[in-house]
Amino acid sequence: ATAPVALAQKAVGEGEAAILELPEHTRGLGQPVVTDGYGKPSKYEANVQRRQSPGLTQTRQASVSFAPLQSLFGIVTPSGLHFERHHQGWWDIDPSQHRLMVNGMVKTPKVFTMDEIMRLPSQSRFHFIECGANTGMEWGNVAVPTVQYSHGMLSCSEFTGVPLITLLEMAGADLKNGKFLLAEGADGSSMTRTIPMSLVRSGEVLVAYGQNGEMLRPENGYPLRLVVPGVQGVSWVKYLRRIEVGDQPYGSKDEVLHYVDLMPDGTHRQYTSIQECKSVVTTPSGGQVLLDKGFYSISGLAWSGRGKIRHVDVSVDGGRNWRRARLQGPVMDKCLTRFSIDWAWDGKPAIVQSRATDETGYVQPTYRQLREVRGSRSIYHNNAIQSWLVQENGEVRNVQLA
Amino acid sequence: ATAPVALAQKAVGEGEAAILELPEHTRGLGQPVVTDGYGKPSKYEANVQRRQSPGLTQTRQASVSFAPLQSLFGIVTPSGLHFERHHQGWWDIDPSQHRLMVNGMVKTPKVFTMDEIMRLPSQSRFHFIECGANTGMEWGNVAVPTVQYSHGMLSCSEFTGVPLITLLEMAGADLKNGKFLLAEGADGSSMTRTIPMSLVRSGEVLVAYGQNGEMLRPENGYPLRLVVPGVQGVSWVKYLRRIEVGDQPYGSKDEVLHYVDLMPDGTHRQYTSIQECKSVVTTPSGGQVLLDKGFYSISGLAWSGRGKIRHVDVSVDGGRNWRRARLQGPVMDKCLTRFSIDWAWDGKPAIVQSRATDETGYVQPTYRQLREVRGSRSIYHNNAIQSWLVQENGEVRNVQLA
Amino acid sequence: QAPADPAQRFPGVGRAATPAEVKAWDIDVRPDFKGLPKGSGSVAKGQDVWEAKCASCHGVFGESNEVFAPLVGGTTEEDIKNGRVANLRRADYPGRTTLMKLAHVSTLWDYINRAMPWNAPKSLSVEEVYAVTGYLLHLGGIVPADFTLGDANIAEVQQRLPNRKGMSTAHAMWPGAELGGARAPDVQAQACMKDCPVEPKVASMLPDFARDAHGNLADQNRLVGPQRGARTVQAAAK
Amino acid sequence: QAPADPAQRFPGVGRAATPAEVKAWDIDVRPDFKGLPKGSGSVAKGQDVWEAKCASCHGVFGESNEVFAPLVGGTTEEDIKNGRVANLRRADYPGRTTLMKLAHVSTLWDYINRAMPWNAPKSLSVEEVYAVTGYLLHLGGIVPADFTLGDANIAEVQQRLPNRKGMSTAHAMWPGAELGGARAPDVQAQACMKDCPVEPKVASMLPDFARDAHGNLADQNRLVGPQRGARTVQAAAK
Ligand code: HEC
Ligand code: HEC
Ligand SMILES: [Ca+2]
Ligand SMILES: [Ca+2]
Ligand SMILES: [Ca+2]
Ligand SMILES: [Ca+2]
Ligand SMILES: [Ca+2]
Ligand SMILES: [Ca+2]
Ligand SMILES: [Co+2]
Ligand SMILES: [Co+2]
Repeated sequence: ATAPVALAQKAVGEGEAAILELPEHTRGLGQPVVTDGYGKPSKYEANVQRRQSPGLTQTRQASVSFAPLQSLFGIVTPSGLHFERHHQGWWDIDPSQHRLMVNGMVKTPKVFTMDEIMRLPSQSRFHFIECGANTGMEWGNVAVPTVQYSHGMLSCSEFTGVPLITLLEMAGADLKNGKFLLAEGADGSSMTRTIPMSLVRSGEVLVAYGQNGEMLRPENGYPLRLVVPGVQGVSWVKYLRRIEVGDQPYGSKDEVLHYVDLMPDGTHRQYTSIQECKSVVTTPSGGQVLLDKGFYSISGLAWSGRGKIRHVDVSVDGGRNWRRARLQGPVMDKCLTRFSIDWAWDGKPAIVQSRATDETGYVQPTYRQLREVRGSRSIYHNNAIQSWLVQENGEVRNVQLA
Repeated sequence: ATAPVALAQKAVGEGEAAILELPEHTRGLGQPVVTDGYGKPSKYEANVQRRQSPGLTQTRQASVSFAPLQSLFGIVTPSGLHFERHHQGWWDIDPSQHRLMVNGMVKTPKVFTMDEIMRLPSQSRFHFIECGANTGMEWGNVAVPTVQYSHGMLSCSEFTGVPLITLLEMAGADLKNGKFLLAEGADGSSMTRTIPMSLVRSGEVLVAYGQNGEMLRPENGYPLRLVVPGVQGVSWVKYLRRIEVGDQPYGSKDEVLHYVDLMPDGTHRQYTSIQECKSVVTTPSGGQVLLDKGFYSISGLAWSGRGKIRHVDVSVDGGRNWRRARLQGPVMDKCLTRFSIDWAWDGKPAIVQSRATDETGYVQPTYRQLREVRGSRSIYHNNAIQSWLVQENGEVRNVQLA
Repeated sequence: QAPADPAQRFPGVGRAATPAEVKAWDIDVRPDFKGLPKGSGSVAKGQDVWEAKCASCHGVFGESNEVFAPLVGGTTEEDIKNGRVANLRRADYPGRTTLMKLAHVSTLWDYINRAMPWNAPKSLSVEEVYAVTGYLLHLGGIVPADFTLGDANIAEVQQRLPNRKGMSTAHAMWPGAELGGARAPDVQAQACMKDCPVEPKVASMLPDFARDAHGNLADQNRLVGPQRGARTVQAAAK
Repeated sequence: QAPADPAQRFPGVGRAATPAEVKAWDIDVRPDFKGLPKGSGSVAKGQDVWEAKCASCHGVFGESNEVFAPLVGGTTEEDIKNGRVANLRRADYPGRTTLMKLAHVSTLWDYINRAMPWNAPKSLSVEEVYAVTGYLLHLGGIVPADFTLGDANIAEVQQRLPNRKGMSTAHAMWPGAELGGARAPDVQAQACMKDCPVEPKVASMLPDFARDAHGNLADQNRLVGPQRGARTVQAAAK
């Protein structure tokens, strides 16, 4: 296998050239302002990209690209690295031509322009979005090498938009009998999902146009998408064109044929929307090589579709003993929470895991616990504890335990 | 002057073409995943750029570009739109060759590589950064048309890094007698600033490499910059190469010759570091044209270098009457806070203002109050209440009141 | 200041949708067939549509060609009687076709109508949608070759779907009580902290021959930091 | 688990800097002249340096050419005596030169040494820095033409800086007590909420001829939303 990269600083004699010989940038004049009216990352960051998993999908328009969680800090996902999931390709839609219709059990069906939606009182909130199929390849066994592919259908942004309830009220929606909503996109798939009215009534669901301070990116639904906090990404309908109020669920393809959970008895669970409490260590993680023995700050992400993270425990011995990790504040509702814990690696094999508990008391399960109830043939909602084996040579491997 | 853009929806007859004639994107197949491993904004967002103020600086390497606050949502500034301020140009530095030295009143002067700094326990926190010269052109009179130029040396990010105190402790710094720190950059200007030890001791100052989930952008100091929460941007030394512990302030050019506040008696205040409590309405704001009478959500940003925002008041009659605005949570320490308030514009001239109060009880002053103490010849630390005149034709003008 | 009535609160924002506009966009069809337009189409016509507009991607018999997941297969006469697809119980059964899972015929109609053909969605006439839906049901043995699917008989066809009873909402993963599911999550783990009763043995790991299946991981990690990406692709010999 | 002593807590992280490394980077010079290297340079030599390496940007007499702000000017013999630049009190005095503000000669030495010439920083020898600093001081009438500035006499020169007493740290904008400034902010506003005693009259506004000084604002605003950017540049006639 791979030899550990030995990059501990060498003896330096009189000193390192990087210090003694002043670099060009210390002795010269740099580049002017506004070389880029919209800037980009350093050229040395070119490895940090979203990526497809080879062979996972049959087409590239009904496909997914994964966010490079192994290289991210904090909780905000740079919009350029936000994971993608398209069913019929992405579009860059002219916002001046985009319309949102509200119909169904309403007094007056309504049409809104972007100009109008952006005039209404808005909210900005940080939320995670996770695809229901995240970690789906790993239900039966280890299938992918890195956290990018195992957990990278996960991102977190500050979303800005109008609470959907505002638009429903403007249309005079029957909020008593209208127990379900249909959200529909304007793309070819015209993605439709039944949206839980309870999250709409609580004001949580946003008709969003903003993401991390700017407009949504085209790949993420520009100019309008639904934000359904805590619920799997497919409900966050992109290119949102229509909301219908109804009294029954809608039985659309991506809630009764896909995004359904196959149970051991052969039945499928439909409308499984909530992304349950989950966490993953991103540093160190699969496919990485530790440079040296010594001190490391183990760090990762925790989230729950049911609320806030209460705490995260970390084990370095495959789950026998656990220590409580530090949580980076602010710990927000249905949002990524960054955790970290000190670790001195002694150079021996170690199995690193994290286990999150949310404010409802729900504890992230092991694979064994999860499979006891759900079997291992499902695709969606795999929230099992992730294990990373740190080998003696410093290489980290994705593993599942007995 | 400019006629109001009349874009209220017209009578639509049978219906609008944008709805009745299904657009191409509803009838076709879109683009595949990973067209861009690192994505970019919609082509319809091309107007949202950082910009120079013509004639403000003599060179483009000792210059500034302003963030387009008028087009931003929430509190996060997209890193591509982060304001720039360079004194000797920006560089894209090879992080594997970058070093940080800690010297001065320490037991052992130390050298750290990026690999090593990134191994240490880190924190991620949201903070605003504001140039001390922000709004500086407006001390005497109105000089610029839009909030981009009047307040755009302001950005806010989630920063990730190692508390500087950790590195000082590793070097065995004399924290009793070492009352001041020098921070020094690796660029041509080798920017130096005296850093308040009190903020270092509290753990607030970070040696940061992360910004909004990814590495710092080259324009913002890649691979390493100091984060000094609440203090003007020039102290957030970019391309950070050295920290020295000392017992006296360092008297560097950009703290005793520039970034000094000229008082009416002809003296200059040196080491004026804190960015005092300030706010500005960004929507609507100077240079914009309201499309119509009717409902608007007035929205803006508030911040304080002394802590959290306690509340923001908004006036639409030039300061005679004020209403308390909604604050978007989480309200964080030394961080932008988004506020908003409902407004029904009756089509008559209106003067829109915001006034922030921070948790110390400090109230953002009017120009009159500020000038009574500081005169009007200074360049730095203009935190006066901003006034926007909404004219009958819908155009918004930057104004100062008597 | 703002009126309490939300319909009045935001003067000048939004307008009434016209009936023609609602008709143009309100295309969804619910399990109770609300939204289903009147019309019909024969299996024979469906076969023509299929072969002209669908088979290139999904295969002539809906069995899929080399790239697409199969729509048809895996269901039996017995399943049609029971309303449960037996193969779904078998852990060794490879893959799941659309018809194995389909619980509401409305889902199929609605989806073909809104999204297929994939590269020309919403190009089919109502008749074509009925016809090709009927053809797929015929390939699954649910309707005979001389059948004509229409709004008048679709409810009867629903009663023959092989997996019409194979679905459940008895879970705690729907927020709110609208679906009448469970309240407590199905998986109930406890958080042991010390000397926990586990045997930390590796049971699954990528085989060595798959090390390079996702490319060179060294190129997928940052060039600085506490670690590097593993070199999983050997540098080409000079 | 981790040792309390921070020096021990992170084994393998960081190394001691060598004396040569500290020497290479520790270039700052403090107001008390800590950090100032031994050496000297004459005004005459300084003039050569200036004219060869500085004057192209700053003007032959430091008065700046058309683009750069002036370094020299605005100070008097009187100021040198008083240690306060009188022109700084005049509201009508245009601009402020470096020498008008300079309170510590170390600042000038340090900055030239680290950052000038702008396009070739850190290229000057110690002698050249002394010399050109002395030359600038000479242009300001602070030292005579036959002066040689050096580490031995720089403290005396400090006592002749025109604005050496013009600076203050008596304010509340330094976090912490190290500078002994004020605790309460200087500006103390109150938050009136109703019928406040103000006359909301516009006193300053951009003149119409400056409407286009920042380009066409219509191009600097998003194309959708509650408002547009004002068209400040007329479309060119066809
Ligand atoms: C150009 C390729 C292409 C053509 C032509 C095409 N399809 Fe599809 N079809 C797809 C793809 C890709 C998907 C999966 C889309 C997704 O991931 O949401 C799909 C999905 C489906 C599904 C849903 C299967 C499931 O279980 O989710 C049905 C049903 C279907 N197609 C029927 C049709 C019919 C009927 C036609 C012709 C009228 C047709 N398709 C034409 C590519 C095609
Ligand atoms: C290529 C142009 C250029 C050359 C050559 C140049 N300078 Fe400068 N100088 C500048 C610029 C631009 C600044 C402002 C830098 C900033 O904004 O931080 C400056 C700033 C200064 C300042 C600080 C003035 C103040 O009040 O902040 C001094 C002193 C100075 N230069 C002296 C020198 C000397 C001495 C030399 C030659 C040895 C020199 N300069 C050569 C462009 C130049
Ligand atoms: Ca309108
Ligand atoms: Ca409908
Ligand atoms: Ca292989
Ligand atoms: Ca080391
Ligand atoms: Ca020093
Ligand atoms: Ca002009
Ligand atoms: Co998904
Ligand atoms: Co600045």
